[in-house]
Amino acid sequence: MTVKFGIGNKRLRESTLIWFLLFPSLAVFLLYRILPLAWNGVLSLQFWSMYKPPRFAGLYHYKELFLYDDVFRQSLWNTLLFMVGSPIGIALGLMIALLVNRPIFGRNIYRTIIFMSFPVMTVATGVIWLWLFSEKTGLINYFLMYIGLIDHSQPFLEDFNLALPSIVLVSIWQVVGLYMIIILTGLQNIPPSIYQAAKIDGANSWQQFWLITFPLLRPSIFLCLIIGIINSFNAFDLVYVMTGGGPGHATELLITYIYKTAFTLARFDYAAAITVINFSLFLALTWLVNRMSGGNAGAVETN
Amino acid sequence: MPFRASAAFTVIAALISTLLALSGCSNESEPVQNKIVVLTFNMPHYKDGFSRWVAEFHKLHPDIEVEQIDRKGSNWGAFYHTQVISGTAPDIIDTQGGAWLQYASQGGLLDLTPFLEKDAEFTANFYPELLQSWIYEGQNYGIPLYFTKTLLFYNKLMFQEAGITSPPNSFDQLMEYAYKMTKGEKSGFMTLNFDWLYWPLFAMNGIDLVTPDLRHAAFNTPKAIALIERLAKATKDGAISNISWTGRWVEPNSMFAAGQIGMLQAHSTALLWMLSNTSWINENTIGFAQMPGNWSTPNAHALHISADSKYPQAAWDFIKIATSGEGAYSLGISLNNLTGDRFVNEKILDYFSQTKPIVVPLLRTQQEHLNTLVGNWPLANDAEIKEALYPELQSALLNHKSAADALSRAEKKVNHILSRDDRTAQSQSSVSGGQ
Amino acid sequence: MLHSALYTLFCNRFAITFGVFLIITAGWNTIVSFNDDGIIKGRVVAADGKPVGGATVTLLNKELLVTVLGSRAMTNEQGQFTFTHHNSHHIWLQAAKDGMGETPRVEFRMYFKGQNLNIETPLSFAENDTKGQ
Amino acid sequence: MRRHSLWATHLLLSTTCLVMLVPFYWLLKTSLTGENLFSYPPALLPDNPHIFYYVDAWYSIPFVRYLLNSVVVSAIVIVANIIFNAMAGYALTMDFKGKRVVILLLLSCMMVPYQATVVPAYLLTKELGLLNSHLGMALPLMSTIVCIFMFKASFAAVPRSLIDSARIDGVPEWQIIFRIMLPLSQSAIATNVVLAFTWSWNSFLWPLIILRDDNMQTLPLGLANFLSVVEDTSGALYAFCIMVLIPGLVIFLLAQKQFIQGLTTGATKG
Repeated sequence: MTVKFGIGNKRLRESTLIWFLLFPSLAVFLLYRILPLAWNGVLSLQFWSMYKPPRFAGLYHYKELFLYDDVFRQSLWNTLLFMVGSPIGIALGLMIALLVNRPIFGRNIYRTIIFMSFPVMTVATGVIWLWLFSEKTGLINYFLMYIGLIDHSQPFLEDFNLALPSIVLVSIWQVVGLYMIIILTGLQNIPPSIYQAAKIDGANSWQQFWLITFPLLRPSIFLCLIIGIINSFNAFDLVYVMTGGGPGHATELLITYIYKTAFTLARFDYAAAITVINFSLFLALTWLVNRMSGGNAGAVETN
Repeated sequence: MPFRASAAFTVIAALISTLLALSGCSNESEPVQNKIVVLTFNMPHYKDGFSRWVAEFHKLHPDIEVEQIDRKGSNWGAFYHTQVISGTAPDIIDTQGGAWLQYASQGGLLDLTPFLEKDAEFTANFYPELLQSWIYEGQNYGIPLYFTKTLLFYNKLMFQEAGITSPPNSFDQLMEYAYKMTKGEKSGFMTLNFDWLYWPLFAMNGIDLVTPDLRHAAFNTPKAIALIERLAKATKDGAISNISWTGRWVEPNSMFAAGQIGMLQAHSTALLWMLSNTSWINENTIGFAQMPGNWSTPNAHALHISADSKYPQAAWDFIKIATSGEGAYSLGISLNNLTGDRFVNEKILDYFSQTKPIVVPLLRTQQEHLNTLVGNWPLANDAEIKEALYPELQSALLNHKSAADALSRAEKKVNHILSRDDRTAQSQSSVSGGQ
Repeated sequence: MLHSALYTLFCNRFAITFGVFLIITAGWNTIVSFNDDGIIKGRVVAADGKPVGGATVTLLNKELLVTVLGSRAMTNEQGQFTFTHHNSHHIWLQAAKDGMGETPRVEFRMYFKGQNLNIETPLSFAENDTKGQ
Repeated sequence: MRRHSLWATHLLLSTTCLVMLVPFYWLLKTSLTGENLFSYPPALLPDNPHIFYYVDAWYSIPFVRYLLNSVVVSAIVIVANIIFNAMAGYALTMDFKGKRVVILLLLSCMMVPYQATVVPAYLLTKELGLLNSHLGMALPLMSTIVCIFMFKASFAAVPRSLIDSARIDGVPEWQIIFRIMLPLSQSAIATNVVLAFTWSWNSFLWPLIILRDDNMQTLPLGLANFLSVVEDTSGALYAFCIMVLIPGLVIFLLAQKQFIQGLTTGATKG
């Protein structure tokens, strides 16, 4: 890509341009990501009540977090469980994408309908599903009883074991259309000639999928995973609307716990410590995903 | 090929300025002089009354503007806390339940004792018990705005059907009646659960939250385990509606209003809600009684002044307008609630005996037995303790955990919070000592 | 040239959708402005169907969560009553007269605030009116 | 065999579509009948439908005002996103000192959940004087890291020969971006628009914190407030939900050709 520039001045101009182009985005991230994170990092080492100047606390909050706080442990675990929903959603998206990629009648209509849940406002999604899951008059209970899967209605969102899976289901419903579209993009970018060559070599369709389609879809799937992680931040809205973290703390995610600690209980210092842990977790996870999808996979290559 | 950075810059600058123009002129910075800000708690229906308070206030302070900000319960805290940390705490805040304790203990609220002492005439109007419930470490931080406490609503039609003639006198009787009225979709008993409203059930069984010195949890007793096991079993049997432990406000009330619940423990405001939503409720169909043992949890509101308010005297004058005389009267009749002012309450009761007789006996229950209020411990970390305890109780009441397990976990958590409270309190006092 | 430019400008699905939307809004507002004088007319009858004069009819405004007392009107000898300047879209009406008790509350919902309403079915004093449900 | 698999495909897809559509139908049905909490079994067809719940919802909130606020914020966010992300993405296709650092920085920024940034972000926004404004609501969302990388990948896929020949012809650099690169990056732009739209349209916690005036509220706030007032007992809530859904769905359905085609037949083939 390097274009050789004879004159140093030109190089200077080029680098000015580059930094100029980067400036707006970097400014946004500096203001709204990096500085806040640093602020949280510092605050997590202090005692700070709203009305008084902060005081050094050392690792006090972290000690409390790991030694005493079982709500923290539960919300950490819930967050991980919630993220497991993301690969499930992607697998579904992949299956649907394979189906709507076939040359069949009405595939554009199928695509439109399946994508339709994505533009729905998350808060509204929460309200709709709150109603569908309702114990007394919810459609889901009615349907499950009708087909004989359950014999009395379940309080899905008030049940300690069902509440979290229910919310995971909703978040999959909301985002599966986007996964489908992203994977579809990947599918259409695979040159058909590769399949023809494979057919000549006698590969059956199962082998074609695992040997050609799946490896070539890696970048798309990686993108889906990243979007899935970011989307799990949006799970805040769903939990806020549907359960408020309950029953008990069965649907408490790290993010809702941070919100509660900071805004309901006004313990901003403690919330800062949870934030730092949360950030480290997500960072580790991205790194892991990046490694699994082949190091410098897909759109996000570091070179 | 030269880079035409300047041209690119022009284009982008143009786009950005378009964006800025698009965003409108709504970001005017407000002048901060001569204004008091009043943060109210879920009073969307009282806009007119509030402006009457302001008109009254302007007779005393024509040069000071009043800005009202109203927030719903769920957003109130988030809004107030961000205002505080950005140094713009509202001058007057309206709190519900025990949230004020945290603010008072951390030095965020103004001690109103000197004002109360100076204004003896104003102070004498209030129920002493009510004024006392806003005292933390000997100093008074709040003036009662309006006042409700829990009571037992009962469905007379369901009582008749089950052959019950009078409301229960003991916890055992309460459970017995609840079972008697339970049938199919109908449940015998339901309670609200937020802000300690369920605590009378514990109090009438002789269970305390904390030791008298407020330093240790006191609720992990065999009696408490037995009580929770009993409640959990009744919930499983449907005698207590499970909405009791998961519901909020509208859902439980509408179930009672739909005639599906025999007895509902709620505060007086629930009746107003039900009257507005069904037409079958009248003196013949619904009754009010104290819970057995006359235990009740207040769900009171008070006004407070922020410690760093620039106009404490003006704020105090505003509070006086809102909590006594005409101001309190108009609030009371519009919200169907009693106020902290004894004499205003008589007028409110007069008004209702003419316009809405059904609420008079209800409001009378609110004036009685102010000495058996529970759920208002002067604990600085009331909110945190509530958050730690209730989810554990909930999991036991909904039969997810054993009562013993839930209580011992809750005890551990509450003890930890109480011990930490000591520690942070010390650290804070050392800070203020250093200043 | 101009013709085709106009065609692409106005005959795409965006223009048509929002155009139809604008037309509907304008039409609706016209209908509303002709019918929002806030007049409610109706009759009160006894259980036997005879008009009741001198009964007080109460109008309650039903808001989302609370019901607010609106205004009152008296019936004439033909049992007719009229409310003017009501400003609500969801009301309850109830008539009462000394010695006759109260009629059941009847609910009326309207399409916009202050809609004119001619109530065909009269409010009727029935036998047992206190027990709903 | 072939025919069987065709029918199986249709069957699977129709079932999926049904599952995706049922919530919409149920919402619509409830908003028209207000079937309340206690009727069982639920009727599958609307019984006695009426639109009075929409009237209730309409008079309970200043809907147009909220809609306008939401639209303005989303518009700012979408425009800013495309410009800023394309700029940054283009910069990243070039070699420069510190590129690795920038990329690592962006990657880790992606993992900062916004709930955690609310308090310091609030203090910063206050310093900027943007509290209670549309721009203040939009600012944190004005650039999206995933999309920067999408633009980068998409720009990198534009054949070098095309750019080089343009340069030799003396086409200025910014015109290369707008005339050659962007038209060839439809896919990235479409994804960016979709993501920026949903994220700003959904934005809930941030406006909740920084807004003070009632007439600055956005639709998600209005809906959440409405929910906290009526809980799930009134048909008006579901009517309001429908009113909130319609703008997003209309925009999407009208522009779906651009969205889905842009997404699936991007210029990344080269």
